[in-house]
Amino acid sequence: MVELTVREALRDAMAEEMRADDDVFLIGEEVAEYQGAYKVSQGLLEEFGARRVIDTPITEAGFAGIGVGAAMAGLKPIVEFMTFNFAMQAIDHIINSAAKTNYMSGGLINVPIVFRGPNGAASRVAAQHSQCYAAWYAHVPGLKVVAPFSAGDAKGLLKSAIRDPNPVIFLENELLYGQSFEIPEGADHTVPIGSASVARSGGDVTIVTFSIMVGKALAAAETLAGEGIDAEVIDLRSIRPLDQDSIIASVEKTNRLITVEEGWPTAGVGAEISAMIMQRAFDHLDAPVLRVSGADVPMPYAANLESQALPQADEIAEAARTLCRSD
Amino acid sequence: MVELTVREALRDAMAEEMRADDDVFLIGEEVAEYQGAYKVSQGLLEEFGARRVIDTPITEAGFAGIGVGAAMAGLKPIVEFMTFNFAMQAIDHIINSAAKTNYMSGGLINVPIVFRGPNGAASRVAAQHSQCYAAWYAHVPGLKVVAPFSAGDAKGLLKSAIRDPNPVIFLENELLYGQSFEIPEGADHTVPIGSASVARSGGDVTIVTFSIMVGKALAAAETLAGEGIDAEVIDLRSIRPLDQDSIIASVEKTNRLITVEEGWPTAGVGAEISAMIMQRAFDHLDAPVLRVSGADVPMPYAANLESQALPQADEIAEAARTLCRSD
Amino acid sequence: MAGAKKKKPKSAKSGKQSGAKQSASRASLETYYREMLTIRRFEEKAGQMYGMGLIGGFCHLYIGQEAVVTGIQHALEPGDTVITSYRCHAHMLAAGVDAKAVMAELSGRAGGVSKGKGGSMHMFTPEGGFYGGHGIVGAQAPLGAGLGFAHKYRGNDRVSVTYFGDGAANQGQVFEAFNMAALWKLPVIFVIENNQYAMGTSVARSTAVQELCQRGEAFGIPGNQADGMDVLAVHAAAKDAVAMCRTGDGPALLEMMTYRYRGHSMSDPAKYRSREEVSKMRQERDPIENVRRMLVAAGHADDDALKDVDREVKAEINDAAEYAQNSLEPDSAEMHTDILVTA
Amino acid sequence: MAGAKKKKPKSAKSGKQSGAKQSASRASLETYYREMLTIRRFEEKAGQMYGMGLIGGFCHLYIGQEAVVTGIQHALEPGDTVITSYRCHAHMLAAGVDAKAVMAELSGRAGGVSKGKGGSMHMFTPEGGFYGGHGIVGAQAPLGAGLGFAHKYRGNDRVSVTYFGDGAANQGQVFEAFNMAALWKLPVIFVIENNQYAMGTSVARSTAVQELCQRGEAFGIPGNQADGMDVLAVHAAAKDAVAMCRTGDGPALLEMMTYRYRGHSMSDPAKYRSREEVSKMRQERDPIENVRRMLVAAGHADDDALKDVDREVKAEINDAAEYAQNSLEPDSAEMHTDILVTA
Ligand SMILES: Cc1ncc(C[n+]2csc(CCOP(=O)(O)OP(=O)(O)O)c2C)c(N)n1
Ligand SMILES: Cc1ncc(C[n+]2csc(CCOP(=O)(O)OP(=O)(O)O)c2C)c(N)n1
Ligand SMILES: [Mg+2]
Ligand SMILES: [Mg+2]
Repeated sequence: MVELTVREALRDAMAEEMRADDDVFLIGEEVAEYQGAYKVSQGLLEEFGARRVIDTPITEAGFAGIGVGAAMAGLKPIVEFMTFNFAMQAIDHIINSAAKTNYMSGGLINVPIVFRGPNGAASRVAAQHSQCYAAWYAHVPGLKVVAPFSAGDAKGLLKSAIRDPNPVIFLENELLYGQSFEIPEGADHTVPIGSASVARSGGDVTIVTFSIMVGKALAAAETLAGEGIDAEVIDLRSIRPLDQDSIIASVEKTNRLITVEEGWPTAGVGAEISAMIMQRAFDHLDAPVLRVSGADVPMPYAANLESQALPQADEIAEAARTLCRSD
Repeated sequence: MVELTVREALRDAMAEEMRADDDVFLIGEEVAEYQGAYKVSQGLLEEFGARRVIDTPITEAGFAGIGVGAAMAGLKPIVEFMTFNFAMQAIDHIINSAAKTNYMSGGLINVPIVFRGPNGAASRVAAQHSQCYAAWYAHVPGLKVVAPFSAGDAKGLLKSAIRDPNPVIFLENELLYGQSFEIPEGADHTVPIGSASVARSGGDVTIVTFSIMVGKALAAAETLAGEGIDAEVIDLRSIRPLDQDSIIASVEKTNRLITVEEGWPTAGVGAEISAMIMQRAFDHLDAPVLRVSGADVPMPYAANLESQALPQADEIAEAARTLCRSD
Repeated sequence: MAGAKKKKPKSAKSGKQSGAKQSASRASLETYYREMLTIRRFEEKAGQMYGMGLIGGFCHLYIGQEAVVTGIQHALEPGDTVITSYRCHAHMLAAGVDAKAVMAELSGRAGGVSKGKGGSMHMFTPEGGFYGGHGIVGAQAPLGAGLGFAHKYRGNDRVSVTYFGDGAANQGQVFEAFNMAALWKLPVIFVIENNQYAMGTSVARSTAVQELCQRGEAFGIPGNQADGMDVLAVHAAAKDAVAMCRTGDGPALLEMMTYRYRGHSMSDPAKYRSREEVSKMRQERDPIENVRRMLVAAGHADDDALKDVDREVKAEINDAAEYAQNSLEPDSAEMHTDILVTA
Repeated sequence: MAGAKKKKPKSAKSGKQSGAKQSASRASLETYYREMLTIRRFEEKAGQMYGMGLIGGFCHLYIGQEAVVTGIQHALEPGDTVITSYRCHAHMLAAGVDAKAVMAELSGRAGGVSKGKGGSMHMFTPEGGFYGGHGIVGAQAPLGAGLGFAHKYRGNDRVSVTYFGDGAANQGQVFEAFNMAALWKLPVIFVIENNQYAMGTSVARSTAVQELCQRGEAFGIPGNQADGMDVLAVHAAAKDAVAMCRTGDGPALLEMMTYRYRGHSMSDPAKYRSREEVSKMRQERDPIENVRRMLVAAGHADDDALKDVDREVKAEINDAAEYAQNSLEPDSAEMHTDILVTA
């Protein structure tokens, strides 16, 4: 085990895959000379040169489309969006050019591409820079969608994503970049896409979440433990495909489920999980699934409102108490 | 009562509102001289002239942005997308410029705009032209989202949308344009946004749906009636805000719920309704909510696969039978 | 030049006068003739089959524009890549795909190149260097730049031909692609197939400056306009552009002045132009008729020989139509395949 | 011209040489001086408060670019509209908003112009004709064209000033806006604030042709480049463009050659350029120092008088900072207001 930040883990994943396969390259705004707007690509230009680490003008539709075109030709681009908010400019290429082409071509042309960058709220960057896109991308067949929490998962999933022959949406979180985690040693640590992990095991209530909210759920679980409530925290890691079986297995044990996400509630990831559990584990539920989510508002700038708009450990713990009291 | 097609109803709604308010104008591709790609704006150029019925180049981001800018200045644009598939090019303006501005400005600048056009599958137009965007837009605070079925609702809701001081996403359906309905006479027939209607009342099972699927649900209900199953069909009409109370009231009566949508299942409108009902009417459910949706695939072109990929009356009826057998 | 009212464009940097009369060998004239005729007959048949309900959805015919894809394709070599819009039947045929597989795709049959899943707008043949068949106006411009990016990344001297329409030429992402292609000197030939209309909108109604070949100048891309009804002019312009791009002096931009005789798609009544405009173009500038005249004038072919070609082409197209109609619909299990590749 | 290495642009169609020396009255020089100084002191204070944790998120300072917004604003009249990017504090002040309300917004307080909900990047004053404050690079270009559209639609002679950066000038939607603005002759002045960098990317690294003022030529929009460090040159160029647009000859495009002294935002260490480059610019071309020198040279002001102005401005800014810090955070109920307008 070594200790790494998520930022370093992502960089290492890219570097290792680029060393192993000349077809892999990184393209995006400020990824080369600036070393990444959030320094995720630190050192890559120096190691791999300007052929493979490519700064672009601020033209997301253009460079995402160029990435997809290059992937159609068999290269394996990693397209960095400075944040996923700006990927809305390019979303037609992500959906119509990348996700649908293998199907439309009857399997003749696949698109091995990774779209990555920070998703969701950073700190105090207000409504246009704080949206979580997990639910939108999860909606779309032809994509894989991952959103790791720990550095180990960030590294292992990014390596899997780069090797994957399909378009993968890789949702990072700016606030996690600097966070350190223990990480398995060895260059070939990969994590399969589509498999959740149990971040904390417990028997009273299941909390299913992903990305930065895993940390908040774990904090809530600590608090709850002190009150005699033993929460299981499931880190989805992948949003699409969703590891339904792991969630169901946990619910069969705890009979209570809370979903936690920082995105908006309506037709969100929690809605999907809730509906899925109802269809597949109705009889195991002792109480209705509770959804904890970001407030149904554009993200406010003011410090107090921003923190109020995002799920906090308190709110998660309170949901668990409600659920456990309800029988 | 008069009989009108949905196409005529939409046109009449625009014409009436344009007559009443000079600030209302229509802008989009082929809306003027061509009379609309699907002839929805028939006659509007002739009546209102080129100042108010405006053909654009094929530049969705540009003209949607121009619409939003004009709305910020107090005009009331109706922006037609030839189909909502092409609105992905403009989605940043819909979300970041239109939906969030009132909030970001602390209420100083509102955006009274309607984005309208056909949504979802037409006939045999394949993956890039057949996506349903209801779930995506429903996800976003700051928007209102409507999707009428009948001509009367199309007219009444479009009039409400044009008068609404907020951005409204108005999802039409190409296959419904030519369908005729009885419609209340009188120019000031409006339908409030956010209110569902009971398209057929029944006591055994509730089918909640919207847009073209209302017709299929009604067909399924007919079949079911012959088998002694009395289905209630709720036409949502608005997706955001969602008329939760109407759905709950129906579920309290029938204790069984099926959601039907033509869009993809994951994090769809059905997921939202299912999760909402679990939270608000858990004890009234005799069986888990069933979701009927479009297949989780990009839309295939072949006639047989396309029909298989879309919910059909049969499949809805079968879901109802399953649900009614389950107690 | 097809558009009689067009002003002469500002002299393009490449300086070529592409409208100049070109000569061609008998063999190439014969090839052009047969290939263009194949496209025409294919499209006419597709139109008929659409009318009979055997083809559904949108169906965008290429009739009138045959010289463009034909002249350009003959300037290319194996390994070069091509991409275009939904108006792609001809590009598939030019890329060497059997008319049967194309017609079966239009008919949504299992024997189609995309197994019937893509339809008229979404056909591909990576083998033939053709990357689709895209339904979103202008989206193929960055995709084509990406194909060119891949050539350059791999260090070969292949080129990417990226077609789009006069309407698409206004799309923002086209300019983004221009900018990056020029900044990185990508081997991309942007070909504007200016057929004068984007659906019902004439070029004059979609932009204030109609010389679309100038659209790349602000990024340093030389523009060149050619008579897209004259396969020899097209070919000459393409050869220059290909040579430029092969030697690292790309990107290039070609505006091909052409015309579509039919509506935008099968459902377009095309009321935005007069019958006279169309029939004048057909009579005076038809690209196939042009070559036929050259063949006859040069004594390369007489009426009988040409009729033989006609007959052969017709037979090939009839076979394709028959094949398509006899091909089965895809198996219903196909609905769930090809969504993701399993590695 | 700020960018010494820039090539002279091709002569723009409007033909104006905007770099030419301009003269100005004592009153306007004094006004420019005070206003530019107010912007500078405001931004310096904002930088300090950011350092103290009183301002969060992104914070993009305008230091070095003061002449641009100041020179242009004085060419405008009530009813004209303005829109820009996230780098908008100065535009708010120029639109007449009290520094207190701007600083309180930066601090996320209830007393802010957007009630603390928008922050540094999202401020508006429809009263002052200013429509934000947008965080998506280039998105303000169509929005600004839309404001111009509204002026024309209403049949008044107001103009829309639409600012964006050199980086934004590559965004596709900017070209879409150019095309429609030109096609419809909208009264829009597109102002490229070319401060040489888009975050860490210099203009030379983002495009092959650096004369951004030519970007509108393919659409028939005349471009004009002016020295954005010289408020008089800015004002002169703006006056011409405004006059053009008022009389229906819009749109216009102005490229303002300017420079930002600070990093892109407060979190940018700006390692992509040398200290020398920055300090040379400050010393030789500072827009405020320029006006100060003119005032002194013309005998309009001595050091004492200027110090008085300095002192007054500083006091105003200190008051603003104090006001911001004393303003309360928004009430928690505000989270749920202003999502939708209830009619
Ligand atoms: C982004 C987008 N907007 C609108 C459409 C609808 N549409 C399809 S083709 C077309 C006209 C395109 O004209 P042009 O680029 O000139 O190509 P042509 O059809 O003449 O070959 C339009 C508006 C689309 N497919 N994609
Ligand atoms: C669409 C989009 N892409 C990326 C960003 C991130 N970003 C914010 S400002 C900026 C640089 C913009 O440079 P320029 O247009 O020159 O304006 P300046 O900051 O110099 O005023 C970038 C890349 C964004 N906000 N929006
Ligand atoms: Mg065209
Ligand atoms: Mg800049």
